[in-house]
Amino acid sequence: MTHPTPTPGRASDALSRVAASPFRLARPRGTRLHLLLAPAFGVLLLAGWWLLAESGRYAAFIVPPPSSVAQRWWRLVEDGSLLRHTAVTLREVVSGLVIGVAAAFWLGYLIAKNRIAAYTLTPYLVALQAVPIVAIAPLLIIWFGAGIASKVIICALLVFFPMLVNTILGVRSIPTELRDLMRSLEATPLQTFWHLEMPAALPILIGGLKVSATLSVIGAVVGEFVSASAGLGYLINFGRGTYDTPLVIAAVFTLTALALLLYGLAAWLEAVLLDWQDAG
Amino acid sequence: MTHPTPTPGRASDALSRVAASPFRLARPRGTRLHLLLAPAFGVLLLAGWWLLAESGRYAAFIVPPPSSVAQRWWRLVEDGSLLRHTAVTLREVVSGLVIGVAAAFWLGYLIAKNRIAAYTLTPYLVALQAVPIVAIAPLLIIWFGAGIASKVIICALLVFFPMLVNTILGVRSIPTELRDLMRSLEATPLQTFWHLEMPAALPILIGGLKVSATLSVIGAVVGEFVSASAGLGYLINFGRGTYDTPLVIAAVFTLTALALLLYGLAAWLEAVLLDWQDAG
Amino acid sequence: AYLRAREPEPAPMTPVTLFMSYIPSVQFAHVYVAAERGYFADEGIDIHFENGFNEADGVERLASGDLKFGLISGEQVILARAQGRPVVYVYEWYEHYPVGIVAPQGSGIVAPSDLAGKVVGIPGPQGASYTGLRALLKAGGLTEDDLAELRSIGFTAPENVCEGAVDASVVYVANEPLTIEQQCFPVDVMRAADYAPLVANGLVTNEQIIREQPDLVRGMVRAIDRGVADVIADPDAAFQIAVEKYVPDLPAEQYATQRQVLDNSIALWDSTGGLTTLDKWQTTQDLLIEMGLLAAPLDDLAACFDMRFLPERDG
Amino acid sequence: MTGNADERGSPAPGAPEAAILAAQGISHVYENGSGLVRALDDVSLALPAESFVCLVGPSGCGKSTLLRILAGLIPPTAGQVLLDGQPILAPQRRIGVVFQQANLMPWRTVAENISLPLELAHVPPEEIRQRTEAMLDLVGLIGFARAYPAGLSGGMAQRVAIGRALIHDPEVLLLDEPFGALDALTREQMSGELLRIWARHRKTVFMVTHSIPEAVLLADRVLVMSPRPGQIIGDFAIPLPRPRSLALLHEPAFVALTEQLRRCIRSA
Amino acid sequence: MTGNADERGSPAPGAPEAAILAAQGISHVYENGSGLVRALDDVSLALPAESFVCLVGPSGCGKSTLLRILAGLIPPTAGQVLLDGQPILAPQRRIGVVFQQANLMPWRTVAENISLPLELAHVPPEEIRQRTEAMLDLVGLIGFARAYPAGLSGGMAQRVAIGRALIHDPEVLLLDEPFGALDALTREQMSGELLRIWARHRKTVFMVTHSIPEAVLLADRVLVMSPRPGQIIGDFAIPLPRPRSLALLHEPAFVALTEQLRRCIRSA
Ligand SMILES: Nc1ncnc2c1ncn2[C@@H]1O[C@H](COP(=O)(O)OP(=O)(O)OP(=O)(O)O)[C@@H](O)[C@H]1O
Ligand SMILES: Nc1ncnc2c1ncn2[C@@H]1O[C@H](COP(=O)(O)OP(=O)(O)OP(=O)(O)O)[C@@H](O)[C@H]1O
Ligand SMILES: [Mg+2]
Ligand SMILES: [Mg+2]
Repeated sequence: MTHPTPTPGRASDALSRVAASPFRLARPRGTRLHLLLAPAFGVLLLAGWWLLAESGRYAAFIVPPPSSVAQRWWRLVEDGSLLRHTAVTLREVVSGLVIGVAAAFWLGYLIAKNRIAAYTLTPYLVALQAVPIVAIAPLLIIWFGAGIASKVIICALLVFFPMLVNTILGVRSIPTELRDLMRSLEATPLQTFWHLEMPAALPILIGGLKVSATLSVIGAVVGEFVSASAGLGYLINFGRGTYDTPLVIAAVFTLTALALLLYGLAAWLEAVLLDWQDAG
Repeated sequence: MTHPTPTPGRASDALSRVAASPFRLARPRGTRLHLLLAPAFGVLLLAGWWLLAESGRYAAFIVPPPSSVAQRWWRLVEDGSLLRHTAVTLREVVSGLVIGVAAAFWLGYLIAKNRIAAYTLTPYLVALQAVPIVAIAPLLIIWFGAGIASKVIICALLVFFPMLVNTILGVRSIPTELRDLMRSLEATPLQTFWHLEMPAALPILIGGLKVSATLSVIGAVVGEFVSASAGLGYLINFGRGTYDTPLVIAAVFTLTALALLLYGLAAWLEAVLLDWQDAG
Repeated sequence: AYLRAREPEPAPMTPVTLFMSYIPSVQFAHVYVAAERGYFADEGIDIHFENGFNEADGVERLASGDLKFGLISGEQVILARAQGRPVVYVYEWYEHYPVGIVAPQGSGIVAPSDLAGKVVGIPGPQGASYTGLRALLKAGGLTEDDLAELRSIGFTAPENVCEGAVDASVVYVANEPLTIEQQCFPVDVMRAADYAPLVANGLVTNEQIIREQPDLVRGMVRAIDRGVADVIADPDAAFQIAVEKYVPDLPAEQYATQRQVLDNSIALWDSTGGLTTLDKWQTTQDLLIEMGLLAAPLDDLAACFDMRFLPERDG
Repeated sequence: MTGNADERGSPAPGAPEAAILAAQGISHVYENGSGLVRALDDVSLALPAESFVCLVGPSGCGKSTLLRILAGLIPPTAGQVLLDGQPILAPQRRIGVVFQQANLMPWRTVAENISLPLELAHVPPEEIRQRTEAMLDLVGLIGFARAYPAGLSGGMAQRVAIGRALIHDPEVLLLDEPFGALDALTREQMSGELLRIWARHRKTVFMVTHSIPEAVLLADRVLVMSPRPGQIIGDFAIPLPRPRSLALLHEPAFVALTEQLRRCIRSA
Repeated sequence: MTGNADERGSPAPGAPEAAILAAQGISHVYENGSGLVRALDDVSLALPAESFVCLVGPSGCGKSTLLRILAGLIPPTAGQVLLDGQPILAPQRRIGVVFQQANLMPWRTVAENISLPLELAHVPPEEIRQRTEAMLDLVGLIGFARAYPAGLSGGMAQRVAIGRALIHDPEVLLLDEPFGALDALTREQMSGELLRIWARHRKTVFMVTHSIPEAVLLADRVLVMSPRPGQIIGDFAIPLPRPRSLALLHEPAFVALTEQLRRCIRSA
């Protein structure tokens, strides 16, 4: 926990507060005003967009006005197609995220704990990250079919690496002293995992999860770009193919909402699991 | 530092060693055998590939034998085109990496230190990650031209997020006690940055850098997929267009070598800057 | 003999970037030849080529003025204009729509009606491939529902056909069937162009250029047309120019194949001087409407193309 | 070796081979970036069952190193540690350790930190609750059961660590300056508690301390270590009768023993 | 307040308002997950310039909290701290702090940790080198200049922290149990050094300690704090002549003072 630097007049101010109630907090909680910052900034961005569209600097087909995007989005909602495409993408995202994060976690754990695994696997895992999906698209489609499986795999591939690196980082950052404590208590590997490694590595793990959750959305979309007939990525491609810029933007906004949702879940997990970080 | 668990017979064994030289290390250095693990695994993978290609299960243009890829690669080397394309991609990668990592670092630092920035910017930075490059490719090219600039921007965009998240994580993980120490010494913000925040956050920062460095390669390639007439991404596309699978694989291998190089640099940086972690 | 309106004094060279939505390829031999033989320079044009990989990107940039010229598929012009993009087709390069459906020889898929109950691969339900497919289905009296499955497979048709993952697949007829035949087995190809006259690739610019720089448009059209004529007249020389200077990454062992690709392409080209006709556009528009890609007919379909810049040419 | 455990009715400690925990010819060399540090040089000692042995010595002489080696946490460069005559290959739950740093898990509350050893030993939850409660009481932290370590004072954290080491009732206790961060009063209370536990539950205690009076007050035997490389240079039996009280502090026998020890340390 | 600084030839300390550092009506309340903790309750004190004041009190009573508030590191819930009569708004370099934990930077060697304050004050490198060397000598760590904190014993780390606080020669020293992890001998050496520095450089020292004899041996004045919420319940002038030596330990005046203090603490 950090303490704000005292400001002039603060002490006497605090004095009077305490006089009234001796059990006041040392650090009074702030108001909830900060929650308005992001929406306020959003309104600003929206206004900027609107001005740009109105200025005539760009043709309406390149920078369409927010209103036309809103209309298009509403149409998508009404005819149910937004829900359908979002559901498809969401399924790919969730499956890909779960598979990718799980694989990264276990491999990362293995690598962090086992030098042989580290020396053997690391170069190949790094190399794998540099393989463009399109280059292996034919194999992916032949092996996993043109259905959801290939998209899930692509998403999992994208999600894998940040989680892997942060897992290794997190597990390696655990203080030796606490490991010694667990050893002196004859903790089993499983107990060490649950009672020491997981909680100690958690902050860094969740950092990795945040990156992965955000990337997973793009992962599914990349998969849909390779081949798809439904999903938000398909919708974007379709919009581009029919020069329907409002549709493209509406789909992109839906995607970003998905990413924010997943990121928000990770942040919520962080807040719940790491409440000890700001206690005391 | 970790101590290996003692194994049977080890104590007396150590005894005789010390008898010979009382200044032997407590933890004798291992041999360099571990450096052979990765190549050995590589040979295994190569053998698997070769078997798959020889089996005749897939047509040669789907799974070409390693030999034809090697030949193709060698021809690319001989006629100088590999060097040319690699140089193009490398320039994009390095510029994109530098810009993306620098931007992520400064923004991450700002967000870690300033709650207003955190609440205002975070949702938009997350949302930005979910915007597929292809959806904004025309705008990027209109704004940055079809030359190297747009590829660099795309690479920077891809590289940005993992570095951002790890910067925030790293700066926030700095113990309050050390901050208090710096405050009690009236350290300026710049001094706090250089003498406390940078070194303390470094392990996590380098974790982010490792992910970013690896992703940067893909970033440049994605940029080249949008439009290009040189670079390894272009070469991959060209190979796909002419069903020259050995060319595709040769280019992918060169890409992975690039990624390994960058990752290796980050790992080397880690070893040099964090030598204190395994001293003592 | 070419009629040239030479200006009194040589004007400064105008730099022009020509957008092509594919990798450098012998299929673009005509512009390579025109560049190599100075046809662009003759028109005062300093030509540059840009290889993008998405046609829609190119159209957007043409419409915004970021690009002046591109080699673009005709139905894209209709779709783009429907959404307010002021792009115009000024020269027909492909007379025949380059999309078709390929199936292993002996599988009995030789006519559109044979597709009923089959699994057909397609890059995705959009773009030129989809247009071609729909034209063929329509000719066979089928709808998508008559297929066992229309499977989106991206640009992996040869792999999927060779592996037998699909019964047939939508392809670009100039090169993909060739790949399958060389790598796997003989195939039958049905060309969309044989069943429906659709507008195919041509030179596209925007209304502002036409308004403000008509001479530039005329020059581009003329240079490209000379290139087309040269390639048709002497494909071997054109091929040589293309592979030596413009497609340097093509290895020699691919020359034979690519030479065949060039021939296949030329067979689709417009050998008549770049003229397109309204009925082709009408057919294409009808098909697009039927496909649901176009909500309603364009107010002025004829505005999609502008044939005023065509040079006179001896057949 | 002098037996002072009479008041507990235990047998007099026997020869070294009867020791519950013994170190034989322990040497240890560290590497620290700039060179080698010889921490221990041929240290042997034996802890008879149910004895209370204190170790004193100058800062940095290798006391903590020896304690960690005895705990099985680091393999010595040379020599071996025997538990019940068997070389130990890994840390044993029978040996409880209090580290020099409190070493708490920041994500666990005070109560959860204290109950950790019981959880790991699969003690039933209800019993855990009761024993934790009792231990919280013993270390004087009842009101802080649900506080996190970040909100503890230095001394409170150290008391949590002591509670954690005692709760699962290990036979042997290795304590590394357990009372270093405690004020005189709390220190007296805690060491009183320790003595009571030792006497009642027949434990073997090996304790590093900085306080000579404390060592004399608590131990059967005080070992003195030389400056680095650490060697045992003094082994003093403390023949004071038990139970001992603070009143001893001013008795001549006590003062003489502390003076003797002080001289031994100073001479090193 | 009793002046014992005569031997240093300094003026007798004046009234509280002449104090270099003063606390007025300090109260502090923490929040810790499960509730509020009243750490300090209306504490006032004044440190006359060049005085040596010790603070003793039970574990967890708020000593470290008071020290951090005096250092300007945490703003108190109520009350204010005056440095030279001015309220302090932020930590001052004039005030040197030794924290209860060694608080070293693990990426800096021993020498680099000690020289940190000089680096931050832009002292020329050559001077840094010399003063660091001298300080390494003073804290007895010459041979460990290039070791990293991970390779130090508990006491060695604490000595590094002491060296770091002394090296930039701050006017006021706030020390939180600086000798807690040191053995008796080193402790005596280090406190002797501290006294010498205090006398020679005319510093003001405020020190939290757990050892009553140490407080009496070093201080002009010893403050006693009550259990939480901390209040100053005793303020003892130590009228022993200076320079003082360990021989004092057995003098009746000394014993009487310690007994008096002990009783005060016990009564709290
Ligand atoms: N992990 C380590 N790496 C390198 N050297 C170490 C390590 N731990 C301890 N040392 C060195 O070993 C010597 C003995 O350290 P140890 O911690 O055993 O001392 P100690 O007797 O416990 O001292 P103190 O009373 O100060 O705690 C010291 O010189 C120290 O620098
Ligand atoms: N950061 C914090 N958050 C919440 N409570 C705290 C915090 N720091 C200290 N406390 C509480 O304040 C009280 C006083 O703590 P402080 O560290 O000042 O005690 P102390 O007198 O220094 O004790 P010790 O001698 O054990 O070091 C304790 O009850 C402690 O639990
Ligand atoms: Mg120690
Ligand atoms: Mg304290």
